[in-house]
Amino acid sequence: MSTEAPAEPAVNYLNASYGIKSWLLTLDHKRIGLLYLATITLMFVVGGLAATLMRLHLVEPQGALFEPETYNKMFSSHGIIMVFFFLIPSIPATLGNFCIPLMIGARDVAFPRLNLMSWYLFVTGCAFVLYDTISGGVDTGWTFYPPYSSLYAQSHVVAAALGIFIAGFSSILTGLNFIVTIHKMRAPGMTWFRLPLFIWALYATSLIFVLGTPVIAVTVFLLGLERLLHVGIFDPAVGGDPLLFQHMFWFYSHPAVYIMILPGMGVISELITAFSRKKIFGYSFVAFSSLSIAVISFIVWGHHMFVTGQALYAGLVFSVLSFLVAIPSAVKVFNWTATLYRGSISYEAPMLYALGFIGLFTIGGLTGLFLASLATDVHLNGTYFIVAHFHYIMVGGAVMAYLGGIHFWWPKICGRLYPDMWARISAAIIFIGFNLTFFPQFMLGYLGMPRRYAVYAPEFQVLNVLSSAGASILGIGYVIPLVYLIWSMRYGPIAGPNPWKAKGLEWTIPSPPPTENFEEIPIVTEDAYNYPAIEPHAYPDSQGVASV
Amino acid sequence: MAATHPAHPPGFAHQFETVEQQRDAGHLGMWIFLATEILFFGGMFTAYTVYRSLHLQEFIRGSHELLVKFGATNTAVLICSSLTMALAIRSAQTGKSRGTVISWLLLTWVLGAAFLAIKLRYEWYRDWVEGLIPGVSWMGGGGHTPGVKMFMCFYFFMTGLHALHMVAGLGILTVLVVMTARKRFSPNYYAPLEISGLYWHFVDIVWIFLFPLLYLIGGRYPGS
Amino acid sequence: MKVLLQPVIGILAMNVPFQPPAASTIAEGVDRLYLVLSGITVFFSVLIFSIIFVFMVKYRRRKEDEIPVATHTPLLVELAWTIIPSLICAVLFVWTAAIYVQNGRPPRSSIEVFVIGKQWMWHLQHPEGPREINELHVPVGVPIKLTMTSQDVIHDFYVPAFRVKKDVLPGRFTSLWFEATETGTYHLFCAQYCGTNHSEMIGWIYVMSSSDYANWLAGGEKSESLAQLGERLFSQYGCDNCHASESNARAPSLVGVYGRPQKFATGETRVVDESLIQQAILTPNSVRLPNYQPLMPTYQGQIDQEQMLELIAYIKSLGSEERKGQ
Amino acid sequence: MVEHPEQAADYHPPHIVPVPIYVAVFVALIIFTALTTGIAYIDLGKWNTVVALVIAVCKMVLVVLFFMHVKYSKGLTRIVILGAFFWLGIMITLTCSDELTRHWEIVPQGWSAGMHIARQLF
Ligand code: HEA
Ligand code: HEA
Ligand code: HEC
Ligand code: CUA
Ligand SMILES: [Cu+2]
Repeated sequence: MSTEAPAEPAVNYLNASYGIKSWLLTLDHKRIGLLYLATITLMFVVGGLAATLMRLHLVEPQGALFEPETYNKMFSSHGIIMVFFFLIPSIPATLGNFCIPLMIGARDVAFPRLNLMSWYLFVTGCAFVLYDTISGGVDTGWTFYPPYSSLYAQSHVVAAALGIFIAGFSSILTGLNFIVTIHKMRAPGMTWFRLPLFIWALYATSLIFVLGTPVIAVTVFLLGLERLLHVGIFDPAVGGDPLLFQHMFWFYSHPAVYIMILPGMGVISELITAFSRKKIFGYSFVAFSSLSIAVISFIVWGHHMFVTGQALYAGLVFSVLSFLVAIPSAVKVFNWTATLYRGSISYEAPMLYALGFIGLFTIGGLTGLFLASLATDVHLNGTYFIVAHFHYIMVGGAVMAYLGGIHFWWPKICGRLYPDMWARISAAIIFIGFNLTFFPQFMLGYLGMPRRYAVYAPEFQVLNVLSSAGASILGIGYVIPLVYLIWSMRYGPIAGPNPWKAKGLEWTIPSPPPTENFEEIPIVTEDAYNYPAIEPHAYPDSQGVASV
Repeated sequence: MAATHPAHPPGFAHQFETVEQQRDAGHLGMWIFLATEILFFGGMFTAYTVYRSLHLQEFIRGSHELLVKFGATNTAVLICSSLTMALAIRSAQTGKSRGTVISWLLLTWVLGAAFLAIKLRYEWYRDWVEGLIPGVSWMGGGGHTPGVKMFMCFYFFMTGLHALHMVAGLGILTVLVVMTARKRFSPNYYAPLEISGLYWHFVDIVWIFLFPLLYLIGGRYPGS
Repeated sequence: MKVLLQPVIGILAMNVPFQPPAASTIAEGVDRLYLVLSGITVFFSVLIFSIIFVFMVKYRRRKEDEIPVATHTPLLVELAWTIIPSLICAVLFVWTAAIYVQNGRPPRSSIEVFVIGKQWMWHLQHPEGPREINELHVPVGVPIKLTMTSQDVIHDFYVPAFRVKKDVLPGRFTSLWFEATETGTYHLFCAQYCGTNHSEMIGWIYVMSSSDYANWLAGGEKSESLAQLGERLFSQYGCDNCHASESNARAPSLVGVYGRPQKFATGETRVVDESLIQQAILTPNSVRLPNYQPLMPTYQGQIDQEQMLELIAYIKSLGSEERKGQ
Repeated sequence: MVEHPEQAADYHPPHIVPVPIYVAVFVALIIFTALTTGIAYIDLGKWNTVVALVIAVCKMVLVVLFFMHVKYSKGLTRIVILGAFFWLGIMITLTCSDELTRHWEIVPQGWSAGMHIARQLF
């Protein structure tokens, strides 16, 4: 299809106007996506630096670097920044913003002004949290459990809570915008079942944004009031119940973990199909599993509270529902794997990330079953097993998907290619470093090492040192893409509209796209991932691969 | 159709293909926003429900500190304002004169302001004087056990949040009045009016629940 | 360098344990479930990884313009891989629920021990009277029921060797039970983040044979009694009003202070020993600490020597983790 | 020309509600308000709360259907509304399923009370 010589379009969204103002006041979804990308990268570096220091500290049982108080502030900032200011907005706000209109054939999102406003809210939230980190930090953990956070902590809890509150509204607006865009802005002929699965995933994510985020906003609002006025909402001394906070917190924060993974799953569906040149296996199953994950995710939150003295039957219900939420994830994993079958698979860097994702997410997800299971959770709760579980999903899964997505759409974003060799090398380094960092933590957890420990018993040292060694490899793995991606923005070879020969509306327009995206709104006449394929009966004895 | 729109109709944004598409998008957007609002207030209601069940007697005693007559009056005031809002939109829909639309809007504004005034002058001010505001002016004694204080907290959080929404609503109404005066609306284009109306009615609905849940707990009959 | 070599040496020496000691009646059932879950995880992970690997090799792109063979989606396959995991999950749930429900109820015959968590130590009180701090002596083979509450924030009583854990909540009681099956010394951890010294809110569980336990009850008291009396004084004189926890920021926590080098407002550094504690109690102004207001009243003339010894013994007992740790 | 997928099927011209309907709804709302206030002064025991809530729900339904034009709008809007309430229901029900079924004693206050009870226990 796209045989024209790679050439950069003369006027595109990047060079259509110049100057700081043209960026800070832009209403173009593509530019807003890039604004998010810059902000989020900054937050990731801050959060990652905290993680690196933590791992260094944990090399020695009595703690190598900090006072316990400082260590506590490190993991709290790390958790808060990584969750609320990096991973939750990562894929939706950057790749989602950039790609949704392109993929559904629209000129922009439904409400460009809201979109810009949501970025400003996000930046404000970031500012609060960075201020908070610099001016003394917060030491409550990312979970903010009262009464510690509301009455005892001496640190800057309110600033952090305010940051989360504000960033929450940014999420709500993004989610709202996406839902309306997906409902109302699709190009003619782009029916629901022709949508790329990335769009389905973002739609499901947006549902959680919209229905869950308000609750965390109220919750931290109440927490802030309690802290400022000492009025006894969660304080047991005056009739409050600290566990009510946990219920309200997890009502949002459990679905939030699917905010973090669903977009990643969407990206993986795109990558797998593009690099194996195949239609996705079981399109509607993958699509509906996104929705069912979004819905079920709202009724499992009590699994974070198994050991709080939760009522027995509530515990049983939450446990069975947690097992239930694993099923749609399993369906996805199997469908992705089956998509590879008889494909034409190539190994550009995004594909390596995608394959890494599938494997690591499987491990992370299956270890979630250990936690959903009441009896084992009693032992594993509050230990490094949980730390390992969620890093497998969030770093091994979501961050891998994010990086894969960035690499995949990078040529579209800036019109240039990055050095693929370096990209593959760094993907491999990340994979190795990651496993070395977090696998030992499963063992630590089972051995009983509690999390959030600044000092620990000497018998845990060996595994901790291994983990720290892995973290430094992982850190290097993350620095390399940072360098070559920035390099490629100026010096990379011109990519052309469709370097991967992928399907999808976004690949039919020039890279970088013009501000209006489509000269003429396209009319869609085919399903997603409609890659050319030979019907199997045509070659009864073929090995599954044929060429024309 | 695409890039060759002739002249844009008023208020038409470039990313849309048709006016109906824009109108639909605005509607859906507002409804989704209201859904988030339901869950926002809903968080409060959840906490309220739990504590009310845990401290029912004290919540009743706290509720008896409130003045039903003002609560009921304010409910009526808000319902009136909802009616005037609906009529304002209707007069824009049916192409009534700008003056009519503006009058209805202003009437709505005045009713909203009256609600806030009553709330401030006859309720919160009095609560302040009588030391019923936890954390601000709280005169513990007088059998004011923790549960009562908790009730008053919820009373102030919930009505306060509601009042904030009212203030925002008044701001929106002001903008609408200005827009109407500047001839922005016609029977073909009045989406901002309609969407703001949804918001205004929603705020009314919140109060419809706050009234019985805060003022009428356990009834007001003798011996309750 | 040594630090870097340690993991290598550790692994070579097989110094890394793979399983925590299993020393309660509950542990075995939990471990079996854990093992099966690990099996499932390994099975599916290996399955997925190897399928990916095989496909990667077998279906690698051989020519740039190659066109793959179409595959279709048989409903049967989709159903199979929805239903099989569902069945596995159902079995797992029933199994885990059975263990959980069974472990939920303490046997009638349990000995009840009262636990109070506070920043950052554990207070335990035996029915027979002895009170302990950060350590608990229990007889083997007897069910023990802990009734727990917290003085300040949420803590969590966690004994990995017993596979038991339960949050310790302020304003509420929660309970936990176990029956130890092996004598020995086991970690007690606080597993719910509770502030600055969360990681030092640790202790030991001593599981003793019944005869040792009886001896401990009878004889142990004498050696512990000083500290216990001291503790009573500590609250009687209101010391715990200020020294209760770090969080009130009025006074330093005395946990672990004994034997630790302390920097004073004058700039000098001294190791906190018996005499320094005495000096602090009798003439607080002579040992001012930086960062604190000179709030502490003098107890000159109120506290006699006997009581002083008891207080010192108590304060020493607060800092006893290091000793037991080794 | 291919229409936009949802517009084609769903587009309705805006509905204009007659004034008498608005007025009728308004009157009903005012009556309900009077009713709910009045009933509070009659002793119905536990039913006071139930009646108050039922009336509030009725009022809400009236506002939503007529003032907010949901009676005349399309499926999607209704799904959004029902969805939101459903989610709220989930939150309240499941929270209460734990909070209100825990049987645990309340410790009167703080450390000393805890110790006091401890002494009574033994
Ligand atoms: C992106 C983030 C993310 C995701 C997607 C998940 C997914 C899952 N999580 Fe996890 N979780 C976290 C992030 C995440 N989690 C975090 C951050 C915490 C800790 C919070 C804190 O306390 O700080 C946590 C904690 C946590 C707990 C609480 C532990 C405790 O505190 O005691 C539990 C308990 O049930 C749990 C379970 C699960 C389950 C069952 C899934 C499932 O969705 C997983 C489903 C996936 C699979 C099952 C793999 C694919 C399937 C196959 C390959 C087929 C085979 C399948 C079967 C046989 C079933 N998680
Ligand atoms: C998106 C979520 C996310 C991500 C990406 C990460 C990434 C990492 N996390 Fe994080 N983590 C959490 C979410 C996340 N974490 C959460 C929610 C908690 C719980 C907090 C709590 O208990 O409240 C937690 C807690 C947590 C702990 C447990 C702390 C404790 O309980 O005591 C540890 C310990 O090892 C850890 C380690 C790491 C490491 C090594 C990485 C690495 O992947 C990070 C790698 C990134 C970089 C290194 C930065 C990029 C590179 C540069 C800036 C260049 C310079 C750096 C070098 C050259 C080294 N994390
Ligand atoms: C009104 C508050 C208050 C009371 C009551 C109080 N202290 Fe102190 N205590 C302090 C402060 C403040 C310090 C820090 C030293 C200073 O600057 O005065 C301190 C220091 C100490 C130290 C030295 C700690 C160190 O790190 O070197 C000891 C020991 C001590 N107190 C024991 C006691 C004992 C025993 C009692 C009761 C008999 C007691 N305190 C009662 C406030 C108090
Ligand atoms: Cu106590 Cu952690
Ligand atoms: Cu969860």
